[in-house]
Amino acid sequence: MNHISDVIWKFLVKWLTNFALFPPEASKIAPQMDALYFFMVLVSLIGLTVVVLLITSFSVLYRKRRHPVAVQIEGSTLLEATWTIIPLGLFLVMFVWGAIVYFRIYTPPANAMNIYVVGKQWMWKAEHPGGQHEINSLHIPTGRPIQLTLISQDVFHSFSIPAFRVKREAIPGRYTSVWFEPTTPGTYHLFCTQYCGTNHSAMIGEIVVLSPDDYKKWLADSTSGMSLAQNGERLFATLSCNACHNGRPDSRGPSLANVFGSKLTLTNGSAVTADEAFLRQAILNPSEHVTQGYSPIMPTYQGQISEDGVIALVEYIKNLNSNYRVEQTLNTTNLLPESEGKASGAAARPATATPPAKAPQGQGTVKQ
Amino acid sequence: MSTTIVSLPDQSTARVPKTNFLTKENGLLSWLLTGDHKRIATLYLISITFFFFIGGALAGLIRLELLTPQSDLMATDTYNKVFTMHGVVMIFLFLVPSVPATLGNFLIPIMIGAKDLALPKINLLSWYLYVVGGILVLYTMITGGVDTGWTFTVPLSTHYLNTNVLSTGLAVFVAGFSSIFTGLNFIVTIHKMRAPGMTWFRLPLFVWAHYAASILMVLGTPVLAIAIVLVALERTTGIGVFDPAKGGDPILFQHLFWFYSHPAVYIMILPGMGVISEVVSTFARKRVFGYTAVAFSSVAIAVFGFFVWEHHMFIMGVSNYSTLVFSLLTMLVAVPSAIKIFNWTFTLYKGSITFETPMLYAFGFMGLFTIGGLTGVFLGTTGTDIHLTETYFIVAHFHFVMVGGMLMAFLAGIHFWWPKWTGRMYPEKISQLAALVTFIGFNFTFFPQFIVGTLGMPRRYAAYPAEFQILNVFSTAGATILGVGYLLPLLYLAWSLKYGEVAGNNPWQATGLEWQIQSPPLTENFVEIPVVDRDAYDYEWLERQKEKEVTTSVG
Amino acid sequence: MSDSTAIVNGAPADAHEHPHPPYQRHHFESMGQQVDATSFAMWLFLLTEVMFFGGLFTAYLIYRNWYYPAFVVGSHQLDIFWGTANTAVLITSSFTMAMGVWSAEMRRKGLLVFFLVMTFLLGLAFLGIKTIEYGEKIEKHHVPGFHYSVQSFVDSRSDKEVFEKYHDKSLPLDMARHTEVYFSLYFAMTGMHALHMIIGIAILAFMIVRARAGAYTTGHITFVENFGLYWHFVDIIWIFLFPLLYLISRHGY
Amino acid sequence: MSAKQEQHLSKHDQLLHDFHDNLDHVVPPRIYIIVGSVLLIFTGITVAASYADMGVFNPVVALFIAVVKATIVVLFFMHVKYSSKLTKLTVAGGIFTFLVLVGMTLADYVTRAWGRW
Repeated sequence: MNHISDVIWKFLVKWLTNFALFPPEASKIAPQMDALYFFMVLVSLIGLTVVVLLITSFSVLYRKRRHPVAVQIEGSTLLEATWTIIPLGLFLVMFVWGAIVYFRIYTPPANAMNIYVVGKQWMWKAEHPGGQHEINSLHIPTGRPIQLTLISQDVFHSFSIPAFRVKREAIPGRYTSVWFEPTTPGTYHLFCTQYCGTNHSAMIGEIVVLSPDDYKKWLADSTSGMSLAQNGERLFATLSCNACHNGRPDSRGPSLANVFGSKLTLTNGSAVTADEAFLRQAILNPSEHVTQGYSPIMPTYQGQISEDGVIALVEYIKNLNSNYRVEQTLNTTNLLPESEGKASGAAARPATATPPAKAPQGQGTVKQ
Repeated sequence: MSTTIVSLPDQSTARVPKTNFLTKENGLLSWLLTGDHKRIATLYLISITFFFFIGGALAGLIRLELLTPQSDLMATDTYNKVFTMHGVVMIFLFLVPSVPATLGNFLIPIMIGAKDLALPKINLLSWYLYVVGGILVLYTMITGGVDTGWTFTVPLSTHYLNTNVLSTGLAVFVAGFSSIFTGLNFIVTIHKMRAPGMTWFRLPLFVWAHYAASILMVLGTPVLAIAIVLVALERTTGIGVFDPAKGGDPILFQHLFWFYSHPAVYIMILPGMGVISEVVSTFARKRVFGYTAVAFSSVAIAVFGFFVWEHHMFIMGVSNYSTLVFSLLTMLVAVPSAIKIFNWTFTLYKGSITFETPMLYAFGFMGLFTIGGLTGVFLGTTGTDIHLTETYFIVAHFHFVMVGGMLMAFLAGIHFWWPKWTGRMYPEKISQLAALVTFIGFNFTFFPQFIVGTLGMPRRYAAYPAEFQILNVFSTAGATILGVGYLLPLLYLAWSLKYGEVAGNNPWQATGLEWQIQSPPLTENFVEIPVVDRDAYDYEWLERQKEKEVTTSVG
Repeated sequence: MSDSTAIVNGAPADAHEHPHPPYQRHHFESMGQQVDATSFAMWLFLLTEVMFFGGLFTAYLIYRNWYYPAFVVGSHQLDIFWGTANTAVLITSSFTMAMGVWSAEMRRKGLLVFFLVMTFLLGLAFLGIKTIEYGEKIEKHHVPGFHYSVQSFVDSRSDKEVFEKYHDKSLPLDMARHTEVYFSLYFAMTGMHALHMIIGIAILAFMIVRARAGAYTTGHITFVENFGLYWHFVDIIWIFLFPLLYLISRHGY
Repeated sequence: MSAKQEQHLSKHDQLLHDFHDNLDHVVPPRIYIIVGSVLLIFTGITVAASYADMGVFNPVVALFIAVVKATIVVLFFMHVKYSSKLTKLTVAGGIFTFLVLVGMTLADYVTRAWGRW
């Protein structure tokens, strides 16, 4: 009891000294969200006041002692129309305004710097394009749009940064994305807000917003030697993707140079934009994503590449703008038969569904 | 001029009538095999109260744990189990059946002038199903609990937990059918059992509200049932309907789940609204302002209720464009609630208002439900939903609607019809105090959660960053007050069973059919089926009746 | 007050003044009201059943559009002959049930029993055929979750008789795996339907006994009618399951 | 005693009589036979149709026939044709809610491909 009250005292002081009704606004979108938020708060307060005032004044004016006999009133179409239409109008304003904010938050700009985030019970793993890995923390620079591409390895998680007013669920088996542009350097909370099992409340971290220079420093200090794309390139060779995707005229697979962001037509006739989500699907469920003019011969890599592996590949393909190096690596890998063997082995895997538990192994093979 | 409308018979001579539904037969079997809707309602009242206090105790544990930032009172997995059981118990065993199965069961047949519900056996069956569901939940608790959260989110519930998901699922399934049968019974009764002259627009708004809620029960619950069945199959046999590893879509489960669980919110609140209509009208001595509007707004809520479920999933990677549709419809469903609030408010206008306990609870409802409803708009608006959902803001929101709204309405109704149910009055002063305590405690408990939620504190956290502590301390402090506020009625209502004043037929001078018969009512309610020749809430008619009585007694 | 209670104490006498048929529940004003109420209740129950299966149909619709090739080859695993036979059986049983209701209305006890027994047998026949079909699936390891094997989809030739019928191309592994979703839905839907059949058959057995005791030929046939509604509803579900699972995906992709 | 019983019985029969009046009118077996055979014929048609490759129209035709069959069953076997408005309304309500479930869920799935994530 005692230490609790002590705690209360400490925090009462602290809380009153920096009393906050809403978190700091540390992103471009935050003020826009707050504008809407305060508009709604205002409307709500007015509405509440109206109701409370009416109730109290009526109960004073028409209490039995003062007003012994009630006057029966059937109703009033005019009044009822008023309090049907006015709220409706206000709600519609909120709807439109809200939709605008919503679409801003969930449609990343093309020039956004992309960071991959993998959620798993119970940690967040961020992968920077430069190959920097972070656990339960995310270092980002101010002043440029940053897109998060989220994926979960197991259950639903939710990546929430209150100070940025953004939140997005990380779903198993599919990329989702959200973006923001940090404005003020500082350290902010990162929460997993979707209940994800025993240590849900431990799946927290910090968002460190740095000035561009500090960010450069941080990148330099925490580089792991290999960039994400380089990892991807190595993986691309190890899995012999380049056996088919090498841009040669006789190649069995389409050239992947500059494929990212381009509009593709698939064999089933549908047109898609090759974004991260599409590339991921094309690697794991190829037969549903065959580009027109090619036959569905690509084996699935479901259960052989970890999410991190897929991310590396996707990042590699994103940055692939000529087939020159592909050719190079191809020539070198041709000298290594065992990788070919691995590839064919991958093609003719036993036809039993692989449990996702296998994934880490695949990662192991990839890493070494 | 007195400040109360309570008119009790002369206590020195008055007795609670010897023959009534409580005394008709004796012995346990006469209760366990009864077909009488009033007895079944009584059984429900007892069992529901039991589970309410279990759920309440769990809530107490949650608040205690959250007193400090660390998870020091209990381990995180224990905490997860506690809030899951709290959710399951409160939603499926208290909120959904609370008003319909007790007050609705007791009153609907009387209000429409019928001897009983259309299907007494089904009614009894639904109580037994409820009990089975309850026992399964207790079994789950005893054998180690379950920690899926009441939403059973896949793939967490199917592949990543080894707790009693199955028994809980079964419990929800069974309890679900209990509520299906209740709803079915109400719809049939309201359609087929109305007394001669009881046209649709002479029905009390209580009945309208229950009619709307019943539609939701009948059409919504089975979808939850099938979702639960699929989860169970996926757990046991490993079929792949929701399993992302096999190409299933976990979001499909969310769709099916919320297709029920959003309308479920209206299943919970609509009957409460019905209670408020009765109470406000009675203590303002006035016909409800805009009867038709209120009646239709209930039905509108029920219908729109089926079109909005996806607003629980705005950030879950559903298509951005579909969120537009659902958000818009959510705005539309907010309107009927606004209509109700204003109509109740204007029912007070030029009334002759007194402030007995039910009225106090009703005021509490109107205030708190307004807040709950408006904050609901925050979450229905896609933009703000991104920031506020899955935080304590949403927790505060639905507790304002469910506890501040529904529970207040439930207590209002219990106090209002207590004299009819038991034949005795509850003690007025202390109950008014209890109402006040509840109101204060409630706001202390849940208002800080709006702030802490806006600050970003996620829900379902056993441990949280230290800067949120002070608000949580407020919240916990308030919860203790709230607890007192809920214990008081339990005590004095029990006391009043023996020592309360004899109520007589119509202590509130109310107009409903239920107030024109003896209290407690006879087993088949009416000596002969009444012929209804007046609208609901016709206070002039009541005055004329009284004059008649006077003249006859003089003559 | 006191004398009013007195009257009610004499409730049985009260009942004796205007007699009810023995099967009229006391809280109903007239037999008509009771019949209306109970059949309306039955209809509402069927509504819940519609929504119960509704969830499954929704899932089917979505996944068929996602994994069309898998659904095609999956449905090729079903034997259209047995499917058609079962549909015929079920429709006939629906017919006999309707006739049963009619003979109850006509108070023809012998006929009623006869038609009920017919319905009963046809119901059993349906389940029998379903067991045969399920057996096939078990042999071929097409039961999701139980050593599910995609062999006959990644290598369509390995599955002789189906291949001779349809000459399916072999599916790539990733799509082949999605056949498990198809079979998950196949078993979930037909299983739920079969469960309803089993319940129905149990009730039928009970009804046959009662009918031979002449229970439903006294003019009070609500129970038979309502059971009829249930049975026809189960028939309707199958009327939709049959094309969805067996027919609409027969041709290649 | 016996007289009383007689009177009682007659009252009983009369009750049954007016109860038969408000019983929905009895459908003659003839109709059942027709309906039953029509259903079987339709089953034949739909199976036959499934062998013809009509591309996207296979599902359309099959489901159309299924709807027709279901309607027939509902109207005749389940007596809806002869029942009260309320029953008809109930059936309609069921179909409506089912369509809401399917339609509104599809609202998500159909539009997921639109734009990018």
